[in-house]
Amino acid sequence: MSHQVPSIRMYVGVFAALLIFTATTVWVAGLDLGRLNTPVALGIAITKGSLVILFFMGVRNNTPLTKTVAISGFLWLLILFSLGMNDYLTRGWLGVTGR
Amino acid sequence: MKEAAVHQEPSYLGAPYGLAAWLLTKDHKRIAILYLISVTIFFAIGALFAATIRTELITPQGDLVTADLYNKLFTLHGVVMIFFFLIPSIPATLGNFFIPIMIGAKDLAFPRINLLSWYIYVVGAIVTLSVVITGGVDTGWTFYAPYSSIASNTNVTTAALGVFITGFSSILTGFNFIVTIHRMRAPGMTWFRLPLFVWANYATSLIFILGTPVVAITVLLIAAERTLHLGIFDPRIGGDPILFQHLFWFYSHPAVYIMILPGMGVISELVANVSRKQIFGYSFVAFSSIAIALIGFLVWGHHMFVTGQSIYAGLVFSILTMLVAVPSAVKTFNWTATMYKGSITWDSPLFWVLGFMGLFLVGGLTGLFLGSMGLDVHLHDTYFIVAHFHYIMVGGGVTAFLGGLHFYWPKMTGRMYSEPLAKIASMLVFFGFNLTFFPQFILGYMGMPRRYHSYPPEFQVLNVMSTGGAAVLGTGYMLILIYLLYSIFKGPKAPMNPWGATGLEWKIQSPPITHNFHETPVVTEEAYDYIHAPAPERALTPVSPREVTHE
Amino acid sequence: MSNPVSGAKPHPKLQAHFHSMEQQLEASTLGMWVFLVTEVMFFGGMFMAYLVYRNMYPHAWVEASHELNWQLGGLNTMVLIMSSLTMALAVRAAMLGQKRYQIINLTLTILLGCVFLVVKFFEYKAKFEHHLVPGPNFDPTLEQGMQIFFSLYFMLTGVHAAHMIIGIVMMTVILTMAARDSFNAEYYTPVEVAGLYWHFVDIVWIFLFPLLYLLGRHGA
Amino acid sequence: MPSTLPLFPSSASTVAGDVDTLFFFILGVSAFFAVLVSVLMLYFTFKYRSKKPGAAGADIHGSLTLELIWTGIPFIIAMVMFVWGAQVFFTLAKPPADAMDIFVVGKQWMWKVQHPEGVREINEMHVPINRPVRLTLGSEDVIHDFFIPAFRVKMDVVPGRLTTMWFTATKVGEYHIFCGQYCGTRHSGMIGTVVAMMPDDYEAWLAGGRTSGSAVQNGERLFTDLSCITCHKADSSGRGPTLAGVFGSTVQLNDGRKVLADENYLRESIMTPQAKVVQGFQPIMPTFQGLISEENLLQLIAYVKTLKPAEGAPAPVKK
Repeated sequence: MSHQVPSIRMYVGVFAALLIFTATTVWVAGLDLGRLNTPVALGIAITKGSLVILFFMGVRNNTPLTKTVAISGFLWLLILFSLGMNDYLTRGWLGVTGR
Repeated sequence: MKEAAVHQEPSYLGAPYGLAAWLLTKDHKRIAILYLISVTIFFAIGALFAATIRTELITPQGDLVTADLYNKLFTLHGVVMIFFFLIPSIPATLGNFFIPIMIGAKDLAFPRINLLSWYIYVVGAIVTLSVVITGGVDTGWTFYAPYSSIASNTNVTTAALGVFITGFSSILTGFNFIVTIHRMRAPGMTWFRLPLFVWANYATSLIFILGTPVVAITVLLIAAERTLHLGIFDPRIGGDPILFQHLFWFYSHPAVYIMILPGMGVISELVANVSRKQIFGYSFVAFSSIAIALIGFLVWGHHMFVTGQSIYAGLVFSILTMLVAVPSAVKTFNWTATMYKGSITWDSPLFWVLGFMGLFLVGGLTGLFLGSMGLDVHLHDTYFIVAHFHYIMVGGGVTAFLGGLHFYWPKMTGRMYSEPLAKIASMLVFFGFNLTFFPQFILGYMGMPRRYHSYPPEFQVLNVMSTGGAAVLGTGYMLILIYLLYSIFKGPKAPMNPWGATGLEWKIQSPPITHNFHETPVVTEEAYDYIHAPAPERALTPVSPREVTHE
Repeated sequence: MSNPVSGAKPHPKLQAHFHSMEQQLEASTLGMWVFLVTEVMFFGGMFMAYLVYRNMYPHAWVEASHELNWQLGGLNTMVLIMSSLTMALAVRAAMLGQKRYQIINLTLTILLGCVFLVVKFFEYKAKFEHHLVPGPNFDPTLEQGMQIFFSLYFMLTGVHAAHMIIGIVMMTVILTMAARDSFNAEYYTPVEVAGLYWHFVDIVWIFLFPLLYLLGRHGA
Repeated sequence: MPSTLPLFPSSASTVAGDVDTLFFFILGVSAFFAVLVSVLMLYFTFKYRSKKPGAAGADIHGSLTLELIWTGIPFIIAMVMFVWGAQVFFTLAKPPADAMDIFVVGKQWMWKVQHPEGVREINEMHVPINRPVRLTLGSEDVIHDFFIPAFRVKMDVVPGRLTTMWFTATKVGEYHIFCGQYCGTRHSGMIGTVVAMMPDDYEAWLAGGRTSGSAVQNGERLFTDLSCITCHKADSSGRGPTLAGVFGSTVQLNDGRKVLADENYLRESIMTPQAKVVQGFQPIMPTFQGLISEENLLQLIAYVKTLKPAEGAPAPVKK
């Protein structure tokens, strides 16, 4: 942990950014972007989450170990999603029912 | 003897006395003992279920117990053995006791959380076992939906909640270990000077924290389906039961490595000690533990080759499964090479090492049969699987646990047990185990499905052999229990280093003082430096008044 | 890892098995981060189910999302973001040993957490009245995929709300400790660690909001 | 106790030999390594037995060459096993085009078998030898698993979808059918017998069986009784898409996706009709979940599969 105390201004800035992103995601959801709706919504959510992790939770100034730990959780989630969806998205490719 | 006692300082076992002092202790060693007592009790309960199952299977007709009771028996056998014995067996007892000592710390990073994890474990176990009184649970330990969610009319919800609660105990143990290993190492104790037991438990802890929460939410979903009438795996509203299997095995396959990795860690310690030699390829053995833990997360779908999972997903899981066999092979070869040109000590630890190797080899190699998709079709859900995982978890895991227990018993209790009895017991266990489970491989290839209460008569001979073997195996375990208990009261006092082993744990008195070390040790040597290791001190020799820390 | 400074008097909050306050704080924050990884995976299981069924029943997902009140969801998003800000400020105040600011910010955090739960309560109540809660009161004519959606919706938001309640209890304890002068610039570990937990619960909601509420906004 | 001690299952299908060869290959490799390591360990144990207590072993730390060798060789062997296993699996998974159909429904705790000609059996399945048989499997309740050890084939029977498996029996005889996936109280009673017969005997057996119409005829009756026919007309005038020629075609859905209309698509369209709505149609079809048994469902699907577009009529999929 660094012993530098972050400024209030930084916190308020991040807070403002989060509010703006919330408004953006609501606004964007109202537009029909076709296939892009979900990626955009998720992109904004990831940005917001990263802001909270980096600034509010102080990972930005933290040890490499903490950074690794923080990333690994999401990495593992990705493993669950990708290998799991690998089943669902390839069902029926063989053209044999139930395979 | 008397003179030796003078030099002994009060150990962690001594003051403060009393039940309250034990139940409220924050000392990792006492908590390890609490865990040891509890896992032994659950092992006995699980073994009792197993004995009933094996007795039932002597005859092809289901005549000893009803089908319903049989299903409840194997379910509870699985649940108790896996969640309440195998998973905590080595990490929560030997790991809890020795990880802080091995790295030169006075305790785990979070002693209170350590105690909490034991209480959570006990509460989870009581909740789960309460179903024995309220009517049992018959889903199998796998809780497969939709049987568990909509079909079974037994006490699934309670059992699921018990497993859910116990999951937190594993998580807390795992995160305590990880933080401790990262942050509490003594000066000079670099990562590559850590005993391999610590590496193995570190790898295990990764699985605890990354996998356990997924199974926790999965069984919670089952409980919610039953009580709140949610429908997430319910095929009647378009839910997919196979999703349950994905979520379940995402944890439960890595959980298999929870049961074997710490055992591999124990064996690494023992092999180095019985060979009185530096472990061969230290870093390869260390990293293979991490590799097993990480790749272990990528292979869960090999439980699902014939469940209607897509064939392409099956291919990916099959190739990754084959990959995870490699680090296990690397470990095995390194252990063998360690014995080359060693100075092999024929004490009881050697017997456990050889027993482990024999059983683990068979267990590991039969995994190849199952990872190979075309063959798995035939073997899936037969007794071949039952034999395979018992070879890994009981043949490998429990043998390693017993080996570790015998190796560290003098340090933990300050007493020696009977060497000849230990050797006899290890051989009884080895032969009993093989007689119990080897016939099951043949049964499996012949096609006998698992979880069968009655079976066609042509399978009888092999089943009778298996039951006979179980009796021998049970006798072996009983013998161990008896002489270990006897040693606590009547065994000769243990010296500081009965095996002449390396490592910080052998440089402090047996049993250790409450804070392990008087002063934080400074480590200057690599692990397994047997060139400079002291000779074994035989029991009954007075405890040498050497320095208690080693600076 | 440094050796303990011999001779110096140890801090009263230093536990016996640690060498220094720094080691103690580092261990605690690392511990919390590791714990949060398990939390990620805990919610991850449900997000996996979400992913599978959304891919399987895209139409039902949009339809069901219409039934949710995105205005209330959005309001709650803002409430939680604000509570994250006050939480961060409370930790900052703790670092600086500013007791008064710390207490004010902690109180605000707790209050905002309660506001979130109250809003959530009214959302649940409305769902119940519209027969959208699985169980005996469930609308059986509802399209099958939508039934799964609502099962997941209640599971996800329910578990999240449970985390909020735990967080509020935790913050109340911290507040009491703060009021009793338990913390100072050298020792504020519990505030820091509880703060990490609170922010995590906020992050979960940041994802839940678009994934559950905003699907049906366009083309409605 | 039976006096015989069989140690190996009979091999009575075309794939059994492939599976057994793979088995013996892996068995051979495994036995080699098991013996190698065990013998080495025992040899070292005796050869290097400590002469004096506390003597240290040789100062050996490791060898990169050896590590690479025993990482590389197991890796290569494992990959061979993977490729070979995958090859056998594809053979087991993909039925030949000319396979005859049999429908199997698993139900706690029995197997209901239905031949296309209409003959039904319970816990028995008569099949001709030397002719590929394709089983379409459905479950009424929980997950079951259809397992014929002598044929080395097995497939889970999953509620909410259909699965398939196939085999060609090669030897006349009776073989076990087991339920492989634990399914409740009488799981071990959910067993049956495959009776593999000479093709002529099979035909004779079929002819002698009592039937209430073939599967397709029953399906056609259901199609009328359940009023499917009011919306799914032979031409494109109905409120639902015409089903003529739909099986095996690629269907354009109203959310832009394209799916292959296999048995599972047809099943899903009956049980969860809103999941995939054909382009140009409204999601108005009610679900038949709970209204139709799995057996009837299979008959209905068998019927829909026979529907072919009329001569000259446009293909139904390209609306």
